[in-house]
Amino acid sequence: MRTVPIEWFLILSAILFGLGVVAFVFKRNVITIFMSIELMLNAVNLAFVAFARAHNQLDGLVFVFFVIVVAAAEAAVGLGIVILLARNRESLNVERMNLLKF
Amino acid sequence: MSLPFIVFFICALFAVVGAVVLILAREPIHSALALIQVMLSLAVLYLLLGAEFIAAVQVIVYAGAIMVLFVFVIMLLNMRVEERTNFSKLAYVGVVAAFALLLWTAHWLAHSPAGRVVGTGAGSAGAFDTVELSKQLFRPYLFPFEATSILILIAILGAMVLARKEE
Amino acid sequence: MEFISQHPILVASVVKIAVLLFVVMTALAYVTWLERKVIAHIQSRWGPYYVGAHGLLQPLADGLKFLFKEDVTPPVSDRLIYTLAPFVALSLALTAIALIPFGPPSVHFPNGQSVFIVSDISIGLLFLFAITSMGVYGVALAGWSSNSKYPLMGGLRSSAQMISYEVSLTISVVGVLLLANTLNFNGIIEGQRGYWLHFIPRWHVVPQIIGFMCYITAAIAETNRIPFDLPEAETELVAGFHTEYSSFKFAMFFMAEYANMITVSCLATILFLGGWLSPFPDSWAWQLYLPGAGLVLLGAYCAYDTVMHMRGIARIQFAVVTVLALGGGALCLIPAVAVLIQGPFWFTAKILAILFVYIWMRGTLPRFRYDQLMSFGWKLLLPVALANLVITAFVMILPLLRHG
Amino acid sequence: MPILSHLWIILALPLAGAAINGLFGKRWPQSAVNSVAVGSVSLAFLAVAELVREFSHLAADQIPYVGNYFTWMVAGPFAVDFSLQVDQLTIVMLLTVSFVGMLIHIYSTGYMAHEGGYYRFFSYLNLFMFFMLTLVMAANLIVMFVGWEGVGLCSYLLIGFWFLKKSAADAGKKAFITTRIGDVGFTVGILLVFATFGSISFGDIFAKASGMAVEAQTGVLTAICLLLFTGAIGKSAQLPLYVWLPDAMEGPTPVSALIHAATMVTAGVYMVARMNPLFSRAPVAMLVVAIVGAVTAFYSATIGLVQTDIKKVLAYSTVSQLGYMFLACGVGSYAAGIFHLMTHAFFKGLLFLAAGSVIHAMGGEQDMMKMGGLRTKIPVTYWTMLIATLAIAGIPGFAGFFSKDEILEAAQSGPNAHFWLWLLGVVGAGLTSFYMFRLVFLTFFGAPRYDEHHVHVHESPKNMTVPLVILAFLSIFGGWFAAPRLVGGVDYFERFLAPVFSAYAPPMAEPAVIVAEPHTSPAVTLLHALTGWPVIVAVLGLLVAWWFYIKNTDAPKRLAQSVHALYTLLLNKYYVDEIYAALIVRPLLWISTNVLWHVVDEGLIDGTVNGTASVARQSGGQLRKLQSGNTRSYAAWVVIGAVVFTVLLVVLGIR
Repeated sequence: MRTVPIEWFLILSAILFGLGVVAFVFKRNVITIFMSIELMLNAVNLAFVAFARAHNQLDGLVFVFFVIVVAAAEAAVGLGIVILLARNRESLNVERMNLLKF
Repeated sequence: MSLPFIVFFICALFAVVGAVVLILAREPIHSALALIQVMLSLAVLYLLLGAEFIAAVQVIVYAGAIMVLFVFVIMLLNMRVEERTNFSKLAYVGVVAAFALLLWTAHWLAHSPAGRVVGTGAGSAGAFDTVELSKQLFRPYLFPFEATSILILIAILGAMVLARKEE
Repeated sequence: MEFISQHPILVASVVKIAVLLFVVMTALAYVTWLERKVIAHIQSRWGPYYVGAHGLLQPLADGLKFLFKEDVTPPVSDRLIYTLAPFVALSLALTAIALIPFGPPSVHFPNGQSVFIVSDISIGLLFLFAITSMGVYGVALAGWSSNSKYPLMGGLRSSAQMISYEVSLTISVVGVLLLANTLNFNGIIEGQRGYWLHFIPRWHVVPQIIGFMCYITAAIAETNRIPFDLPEAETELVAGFHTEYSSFKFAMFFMAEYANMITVSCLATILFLGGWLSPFPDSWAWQLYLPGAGLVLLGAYCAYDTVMHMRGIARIQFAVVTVLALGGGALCLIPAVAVLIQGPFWFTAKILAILFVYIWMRGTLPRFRYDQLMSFGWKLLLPVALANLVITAFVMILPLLRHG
Repeated sequence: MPILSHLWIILALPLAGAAINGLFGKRWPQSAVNSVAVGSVSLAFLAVAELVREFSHLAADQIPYVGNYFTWMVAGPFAVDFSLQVDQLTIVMLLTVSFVGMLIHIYSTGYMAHEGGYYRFFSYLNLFMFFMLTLVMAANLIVMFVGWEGVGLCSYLLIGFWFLKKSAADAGKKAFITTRIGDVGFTVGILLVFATFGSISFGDIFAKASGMAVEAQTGVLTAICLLLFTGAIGKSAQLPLYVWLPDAMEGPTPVSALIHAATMVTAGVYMVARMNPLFSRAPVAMLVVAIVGAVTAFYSATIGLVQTDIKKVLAYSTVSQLGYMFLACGVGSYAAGIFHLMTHAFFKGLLFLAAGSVIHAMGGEQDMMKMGGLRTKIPVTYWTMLIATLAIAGIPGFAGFFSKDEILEAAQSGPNAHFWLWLLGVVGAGLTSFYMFRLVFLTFFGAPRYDEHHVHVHESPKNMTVPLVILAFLSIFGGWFAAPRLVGGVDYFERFLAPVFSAYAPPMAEPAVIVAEPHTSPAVTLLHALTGWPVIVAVLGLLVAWWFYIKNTDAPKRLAQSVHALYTLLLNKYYVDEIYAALIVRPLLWISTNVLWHVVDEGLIDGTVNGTASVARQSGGQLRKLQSGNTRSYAAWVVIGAVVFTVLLVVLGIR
């Protein structure tokens, strides 16, 4: 049974990351922007796991673990902020939140 | 075509489609579902790579907790179709740049000479040993581990402070 | 054809899945029957009685009724998700069962694949949690996609409730994991073999009694059952998240709920009650014949009933039941078969016991208020589960502390 | 041997005192500050006494005893240990410094009692003691240099103690900067020493030096000695860098007594004596030292003749006495130099303290022309000051006589003696005796020239007079170590110091120990000594002063008119300050103003700074536009940046 070469996983990870970036730049809703960040994190995780497999070392997995934990914390706080935003402003469109400028 | 290849292609397809949908969807909830799809297919890929534990954690924490939070918030704020404003022309430049980076990276990886990425491919040597992973986590990485726990604590407090209604 | 010969594992798995699906579906149906009967008797009523003898055909009738109802989809709803939600709910609920070992791995096919479990993976428990954690989506999406007030609130409530109680559920289980120190179900069960003082089974329920209670409570909340059935609190929001659903989509939610009940009961059995282990020492040979004897007694009662009370078509139906029971009993009295079905028998017995407790609670307890629910989950259940975990861990490391 | 094995204790005590007073003294009552300051110094003195006792038990080969405490800095071959050493020379210096220091501390408690910044004064004073002791106990040039600069710092701080008075602040600066000039030479000298001997610890230097021949002409040793001597010139106020010392009188009188008479200014002499193995091998340098010393002795004595400020007179006499010490070293009789250093510490310290007492009594008046007739009013001060004057004038029987006599003897008959050096010394001695008695007569005799209704003359308190008495006692008997010499006997002081100066002495030059002719009988020798030129000129000076200021008091004025030019020249101190101002200060000032300030600073530096600022402002004004407040554009910027960097990374080939 032939094995899937690691490069393919890396390419997939790269594609996902790029799409995440695109989403990050394109989306206008705070929460979807948030999601695109999560997408990028996932892409990076995939790369981590792929490398861990490539070198047969566990450190990559440990990093993924940490990334997930941090993402969880980030989601908790970020969503709190989102709720606060929604409570104080009528719109969640980032383009309407441009008071902080020159 | 052997099983790993089939699984890989299916999952990769699902993931990419999910990501694209995440971008194109106009309703946040659809984006969320697309993201969940991406995450689940990634979990399968982790299984393919032999990282069972990570796959499970991916599903439990990401799909089962974080995304639930997202969906929950979306429901709570009852978000519908996001409005299409366009104040930033620069964003398109960014998109172009991002695509350039993306394609270029893919190209670079695809034409990478053998040995740039050492080691065997997926599905070859069996699964990673979860026990070993835990040892890694609790011996050499103990300090970062504790640090993350502190981080979580802080995040909890922060979330509470943020979400509390000031009376 | 040669594909089959090439992949025996695949074939065996498919067969097992098919059988399991059939069994579980039937079980679901008859759990509803059981529930209605028990609650009826608790309330001193007869319960379903007319469709078949003792209403035994009631589930079938319900199923047919659901099938032939008109499938209404609200025009303002989000069609895709509206259709997706029930499938998510049911499929997840059923997938979970694929990880449950109904019997010892010692019983296996010629190719060494265990008979009583579809997929025996090393971190089964984690995967089970992974799947159940996804269960929220069915409810939440249903509530959201109906695009109407009550379902939305029901969905919100249930997702909040599930997130909250999932925490306690997981933590209450970790204590057992510390004792078993494996994530594999069969491993956990094997770890409970043996006896204290030669008659108390070494089940985790004994040291982990607090964990067990926490687990049961959290499990009831997870499955949105009384007293935690806020999502479908008729008095407040018509039928909760599935108010808008009708016909077979509704049925799927219904089945999903009962499937979840069965899953959590299985989990409780495996983690705390020694899974397919028998409560009696192996030295007691007569326990081999308990299943058979039980069935024969059931058959005898059915025969008596048939002769004395049944009239008309019901009598014929009941005669069939009698024959089945007696035949099954006779079959189970054959030693070889008796050995085979030991595991499944005890497993099923324990599940039934837990299910009975579920129904019993539903019959007796009133419903919580929403804020009570939340404060109970976060301020009482979670701390207790945590304390249980900490104490267990401490006891576990005591020897290490003593001997360095 | 508690102290000998822990030499650092002697240093630690005053340092601790300084630290405590400096940190907490502000809130403490004067009594507490007193007890800390005086206590620490007294303990230091006791420690020194104990050290002397232990030292007397050391075998000859254990001397010098070196205590090495920690390696201070290491740079390649250049390694500096913080090490202290004890030998006879150190012992003499230690005793002098710590004892006089202690007395002056006690005196200060009375003198400064009504001053502000009391704790500050004593903190500085203790700090000075610490650095001075470091200086004399140092076992290598670097540690010595630390002490050297430290005392300079303390002198600066204490001269400018009344820093609100501009003249005081300026005087402090003047002292600091002038001595810096010398210190540059000193530093270069140290470097040259290291370059030559590859070490800066005295032991190694002397060991290596003893292997070198005496330089007939100039050589590296000469260069080293001259450079080091530059430092000495600055620190010990010799020509041409003496100008700071008279101004230093702006400081409180105890400071003038301790730092600018007894201890610090003699550091240069001590250094020359300490480096004697090098100087002995550089005759040219020796000659320079001798000439500078002799000329300074005579020159500043002439200035002292006409000064009317009591402290100024003493200042110039200090300069001239230092000149004598250098003369002694220059002519090769280091022992005599150190001897005079010690006795001078006694009587000049006493003079200053007495002068301070007088000023105290006169309520701050320093002009002798406004004094007079104080003899009866402040008897203790009068008697002690008279004793000190007799001592410095070199009247036989007093401390000054023995030391100065030795110096002149060495200048006359010692190694590298020279007639002109001797002559300058003798004339200077006469002038010294004259202006000192002039001071005494003007101050204590004749009719009061001050308004008796406003000034209420009163004797100083006990804690001021007691030190005076003790020092007076020392000014009489402090020199009697050398007494036997007069009758052809042994000079115990010289014999005590002999090991230091003979150990590494060049072979041919035998140390000038016995300078008396052994064949003559003691009586003849004594008579010869008592009727030598120094005594004659001293008595002469006394008589002249008596004639001028007691007998007919208008003689000075007439003389001043008759030789008016000379008088004004002296009165204005040979216009040295003016000359320096014209030759050095103004050009420097001009360069600093027109080049450094207007061109370099304003043009280059400010231009650069302002240019940078304006560039930043301009670019900021443009970049500000980027702050659109639009999150998406920020995100786009991030992405573009990431892309650029990745591409760069690969283009630069970092894989």
